[in-house]
Amino acid sequence: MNSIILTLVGMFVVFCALQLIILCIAIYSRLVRGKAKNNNNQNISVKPDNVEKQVSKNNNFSPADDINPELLAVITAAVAAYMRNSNTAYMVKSIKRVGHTTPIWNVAGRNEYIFSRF
Amino acid sequence: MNSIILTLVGMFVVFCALQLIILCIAIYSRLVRGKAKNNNNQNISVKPDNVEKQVSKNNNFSPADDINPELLAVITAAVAAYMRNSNTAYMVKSIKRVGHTTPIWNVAGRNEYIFSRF
Amino acid sequence: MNSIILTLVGMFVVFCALQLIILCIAIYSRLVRGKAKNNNNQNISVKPDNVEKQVSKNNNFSPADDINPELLAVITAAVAAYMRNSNTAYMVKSIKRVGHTTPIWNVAGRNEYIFSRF
Amino acid sequence: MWDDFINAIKTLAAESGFANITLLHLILIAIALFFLYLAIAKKYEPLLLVPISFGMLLANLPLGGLMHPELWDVQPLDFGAILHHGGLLDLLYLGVKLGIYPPLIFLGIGAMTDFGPLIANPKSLLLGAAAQFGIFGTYIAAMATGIFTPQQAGSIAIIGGADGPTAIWLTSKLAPELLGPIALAAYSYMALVPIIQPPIMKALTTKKEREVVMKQLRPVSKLEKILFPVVVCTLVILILPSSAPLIGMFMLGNLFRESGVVGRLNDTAQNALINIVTIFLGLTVGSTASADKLSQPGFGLQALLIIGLGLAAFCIGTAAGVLFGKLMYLFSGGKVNPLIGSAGVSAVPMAARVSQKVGQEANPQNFLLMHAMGPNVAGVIGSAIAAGVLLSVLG
Amino acid sequence: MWDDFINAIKTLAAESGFANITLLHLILIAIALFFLYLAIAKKYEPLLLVPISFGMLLANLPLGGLMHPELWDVQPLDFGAILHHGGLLDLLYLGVKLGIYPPLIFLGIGAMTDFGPLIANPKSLLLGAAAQFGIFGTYIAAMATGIFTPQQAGSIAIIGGADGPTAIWLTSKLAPELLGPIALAAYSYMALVPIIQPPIMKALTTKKEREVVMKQLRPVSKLEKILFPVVVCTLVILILPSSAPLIGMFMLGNLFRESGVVGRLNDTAQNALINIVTIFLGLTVGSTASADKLSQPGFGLQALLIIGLGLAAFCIGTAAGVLFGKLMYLFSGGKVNPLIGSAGVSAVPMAARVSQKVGQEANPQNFLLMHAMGPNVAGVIGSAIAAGVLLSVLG
Amino acid sequence: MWDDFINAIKTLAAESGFANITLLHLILIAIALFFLYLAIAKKYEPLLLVPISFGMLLANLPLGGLMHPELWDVQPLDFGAILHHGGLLDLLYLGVKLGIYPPLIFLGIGAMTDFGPLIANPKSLLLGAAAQFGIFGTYIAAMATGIFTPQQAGSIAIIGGADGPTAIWLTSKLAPELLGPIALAAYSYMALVPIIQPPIMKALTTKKEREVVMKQLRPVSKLEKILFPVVVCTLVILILPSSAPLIGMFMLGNLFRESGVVGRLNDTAQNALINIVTIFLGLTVGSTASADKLSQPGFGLQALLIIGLGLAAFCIGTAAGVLFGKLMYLFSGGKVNPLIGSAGVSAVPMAARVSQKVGQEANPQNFLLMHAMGPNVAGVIGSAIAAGVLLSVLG
Ligand code: NA
Ligand code: NA
Ligand code: NA
Repeated sequence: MNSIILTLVGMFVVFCALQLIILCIAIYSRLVRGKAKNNNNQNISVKPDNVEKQVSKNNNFSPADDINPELLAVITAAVAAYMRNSNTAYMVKSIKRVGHTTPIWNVAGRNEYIFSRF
Repeated sequence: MNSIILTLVGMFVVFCALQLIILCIAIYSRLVRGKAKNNNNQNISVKPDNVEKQVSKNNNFSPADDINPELLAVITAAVAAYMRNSNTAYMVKSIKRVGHTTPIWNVAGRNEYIFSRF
Repeated sequence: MNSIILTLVGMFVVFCALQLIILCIAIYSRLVRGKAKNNNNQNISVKPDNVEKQVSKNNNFSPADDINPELLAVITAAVAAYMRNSNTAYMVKSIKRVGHTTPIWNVAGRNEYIFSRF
Repeated sequence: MWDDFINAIKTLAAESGFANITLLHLILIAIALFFLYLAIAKKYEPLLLVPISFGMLLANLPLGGLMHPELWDVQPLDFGAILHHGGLLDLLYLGVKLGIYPPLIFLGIGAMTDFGPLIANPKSLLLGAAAQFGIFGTYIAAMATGIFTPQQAGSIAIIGGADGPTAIWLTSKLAPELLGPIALAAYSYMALVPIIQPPIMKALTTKKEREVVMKQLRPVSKLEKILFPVVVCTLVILILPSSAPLIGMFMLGNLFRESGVVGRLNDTAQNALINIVTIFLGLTVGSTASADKLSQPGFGLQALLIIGLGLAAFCIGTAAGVLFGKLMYLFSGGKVNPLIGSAGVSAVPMAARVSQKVGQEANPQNFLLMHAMGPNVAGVIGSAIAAGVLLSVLG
Repeated sequence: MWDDFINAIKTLAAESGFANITLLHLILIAIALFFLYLAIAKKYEPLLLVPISFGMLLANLPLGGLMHPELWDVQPLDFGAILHHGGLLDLLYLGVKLGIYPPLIFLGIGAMTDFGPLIANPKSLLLGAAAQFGIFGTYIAAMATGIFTPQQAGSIAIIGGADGPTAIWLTSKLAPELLGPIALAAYSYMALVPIIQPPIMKALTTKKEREVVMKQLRPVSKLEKILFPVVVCTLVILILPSSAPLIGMFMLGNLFRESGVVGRLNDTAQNALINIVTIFLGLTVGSTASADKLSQPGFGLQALLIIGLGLAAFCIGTAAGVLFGKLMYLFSGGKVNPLIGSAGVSAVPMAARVSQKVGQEANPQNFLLMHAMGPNVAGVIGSAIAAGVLLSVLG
Repeated sequence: MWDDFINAIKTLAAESGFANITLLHLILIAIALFFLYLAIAKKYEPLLLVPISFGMLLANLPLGGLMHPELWDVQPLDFGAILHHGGLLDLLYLGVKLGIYPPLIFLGIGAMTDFGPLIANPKSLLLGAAAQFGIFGTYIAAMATGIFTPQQAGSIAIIGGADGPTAIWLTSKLAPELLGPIALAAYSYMALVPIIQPPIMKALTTKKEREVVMKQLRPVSKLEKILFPVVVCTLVILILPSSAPLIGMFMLGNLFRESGVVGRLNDTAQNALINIVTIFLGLTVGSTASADKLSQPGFGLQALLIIGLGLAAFCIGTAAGVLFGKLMYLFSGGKVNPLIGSAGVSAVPMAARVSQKVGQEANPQNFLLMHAMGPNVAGVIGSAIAAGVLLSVLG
């Protein structure tokens, strides 16, 4: 096959496939969210299911807020405990997440995982 | 082979095999426990071996007692530290083990494992 | 091949190979350390690179110093929290590393690993 | 040039799944999605049913080429052809067909199993034996239908073992053509144990029997726990050599656990290794339920019968366990609660929890869980032996 | 006896690597060490480049016998010969050649991928499509050089997918003789994305466009995330069955992640399994770049052209993404920042971070990261589809 | 019907292990249980001896069908027959026979090894060389018995390397028929190092020599540690290509560790991967010591000689190391403690601890551990080279 034809065919297929996915996502997202909205209207009391949804709405990815003073203190203490015997003074000036930002769901999952090991 | 014969043969073999296992367990258990009793009578001082046996006798699987107030406080603090930035008030009202109850031996093993990583 | 010849050949090859490695290590070690010394003279301010080198010089493997009172207290508390429901009084009299001594670099790596999971 | 483009698109379209999908594909995709739903939303044994149903989904998207059933219908197998023409799932399926995955899963399960309650009360092994009547009773029923070969009947019967890896191991040897439906039925009914068992248990016992509080189990020493896997493995394999792969690896896993000196291996056996094998096993077992394979006439009827017979197997096993429990109740002078008999079907730890729950309904002070764990793990040994008998006689 | 000793030493010396090393070996060792340096000192995609370059080093120490290129030049492959005469890396290379490793890596990547931003803004899939022009544009260029077969050109073009496992998977099927250089080029350019992309992005956009702050993404429910892998996998495989191994395993991994009921499998897929496979894949892919294999005439020119064409592929893909982003900027009335288009080349998550960085340079209040993650992960799907097209047409 | 039942039981009984067990089976089962006891109760290298002795147990329960020695006696191997007729352990044994497991174990060991003390004091490499005289001295002794082929003698001699994977790797290539006894001897004597070595060390040294306090090792920079695996791997493989699988993977593992940029791979190499391979290797190596295989005449004598020669190998190696240590003591003007020479036999980290302990007995202020780690890890490199020589000359 001519290389230009192959290019046209390839880009056509890629666009068609991804356009089809867009369609499907749009459709099922509408269904899912419509249903969720109905549920919210009907049930005011906070059921486990709804809690999940609310938490997921708080999923606002603000890395700066993620680490609060308490946690900072805990981490600092831990570092200090480990590092004491190297004759250097440390001060934790900034704690950065390594790797990608963690959505709240991951945190929840991690906590469940940690507690399941107790 | 006729299916009823197969059933009789099958059940016969299963019962014989498991009955034989029962016998063997009964025999070696008696031996082991007899020996252990002798040891207990002879040595009053608590050797490592005996400590193990005593701990295993405390193996009473009372999940309700397993998590005491101190641990609860630690866990609550940890949850609070993680969850601070979601604008919700939390109170740890109950902590449930996820999965099956953990015998004390597992706990001991786990602790050894944790400390071996320090 | 005669077994004595094989022995001579074998020991000759082993010694030659390891002697060659000794040579190479000696050469590249001198290069590396010479370069490091130059760097130290030029830059007095502590850059990340230099911090690494300094830490690695503290790599003095003194297991006794490795666990300081604070850490001991933390571990004791953790043990107590776990063990409370077994009717025995515990006192952490000594904490021993299990397995081989950990160089400071491993500790640094482990800490980075732990924090990367936050 | 426009014509070339149109022709190329037409060729691709003709080779697409949309152009080649059949009604049977659609039905099987729907079934796969249904089981995926059960696994995720209803938490029906998700560790196996998620990979199995996803494998079934992948195998029924036409022309994906992941699985080639025709490569596996040859007798003897042509391994060269499998390597040359096999897709990803064909290659991973080698681990099922060569009998590697189920024993490795048993290694991990052994490492997770605590035989303490069984050692403390060895008689509960008999309950694990009695419940195997679910297997052999179902074998009689399957043969009575007249449409299954003895090998197929044996594979269907092993669903009553309530033990997934054993069922997959035996079926892959006796009747691989039924592997998909049998695995799906086995894991689904295992998930349904809390619904299937209680009515049978209540129908066969009096309230007085259900209220029996059993005396606390004696503590079991470390040495007894270490000896157990070695003794059981030696005995069972000497009695029934064909059970060696399952029992041998099961007991090795348990020895890893109890010996206390190989923590690394114990950890890997019950985590990385079993998880990797579970993914491969589930995917490939599910992919055997493909339209290409199942289009032979009469398969629909067979599948329906498997569903019915599998349910019967669980019911018979539960009933046999409870009835034997009643016997022990009589002979022990009322010291054994017959409810722990139903746990003998395996389905660890679900069936033991069901015993606990039904017991507590009758008497809130009744804690049967630990007592039911004995028959429960005994059931695993029992079904492995039963599978060995079926393989010896029918294989 | 002294003579015997001398003779034995002479024999060993004649069989040593020092006696058999050639200039090409030395050049390739130097290249391997150079890539090792990049991987360790410069942190260029070290997870793959450390094993790849070490494999290349091992394969170019003469007579090590770890890899025998002559075993892999036979058509069809003689698996018996490979088992009888293959070295360690030959045997591990079976996993590449049989197409097992790349899908397993996709399983792990799927388990690490969060499609939330893509579901929240599905239109970003189009940016992931547009960037695939980098692949097909490079195909045209490679064919235009006249020294590559269509299969080789397709393998070189897939470097533009900026997705290592996809490139290795396709190349191992179309042009395995180029596997080493293509893998090295793919991973190196992926590491160079922060250097390659910004000038192109700035050249093609106005400051006003780069300053566009996009509105916060809507939250995505758990159910939407669970449905995504099932729907996408079904659709894409129905459209293009040849993409099944990559897309199927990618989406299975993502289902492990999002279903939330198979935490064990999810954990293993994104840790032990993917790491083991990465080690084996890297080592063996690197070892294909051995002097024994590459001594055919003209290979040096081919390698140089691959370096050039690979760079072109990244540039074209970036440009196409940004230009399509400008289109979306126009049609959306200025709501879409065209900078997120460049993330469509994949290179997850590097390309998305580049979009974020260039955006923030133009407007410090501009946080594009999450918006760029959409096209970024869409690019992975897009290149898997493109690879499927190339395999269907050229394979 | 009763007759049918009786006949069926009789058939099963005739096929049972009880009916087919021989005295040799019983002896080997007893030996397996003895080693299991040593592994668990005495903690003799349990990570390997638990799987090895359990594999030996399984292989000697008659008719289990896990291992078929007759499949492995064919030259060349018939891989088709192994796949068609092999049991679980036959299939896993492929990884030993094809030389895959030992290098992967070396990968993990490399990831766990700190070469810092060796780099700080490179001369200790010579002690690791001297101790290899244990290998070659034992080769002379084994040949002198007159009942071993040169290949068998080489395999027995490698016990003196005090390095399990190296011994298994070489034996599986030179004399697979002795794999079981050699592996058992190697790991048992490694566990016995604290008993075997001290008398020899004390007999060959004066108290003054043992009291020598060595000066603190210089700190080693990260860069030196990173360069070490690359340089050593290149040099050794160029000198002796046949050592490539062991040295190559050993140094790759160490590079994973020291490079600091592939933490994931490092973690998996020293955990999941090495543990999985250890389970498979141990089980299958143990299962080669089956009665079916060992019933050939004269095997008992061979096994007894292996026990004796293995012990000799450890003693010779220890003595050679200590004597070379005395040489270094002389040439260094008393700065080197000859006790660190015994650590050159490998047996990491046991032999180094023995040096420390014997040194501290002579002088409580004497901390030799770190100084002994140098020869200790050098011994691993040394035996891998010795294994390469044996393979080149005898293979
Ligand atoms: Na069962
Ligand atoms: Na891409
Ligand atoms: Na050694």
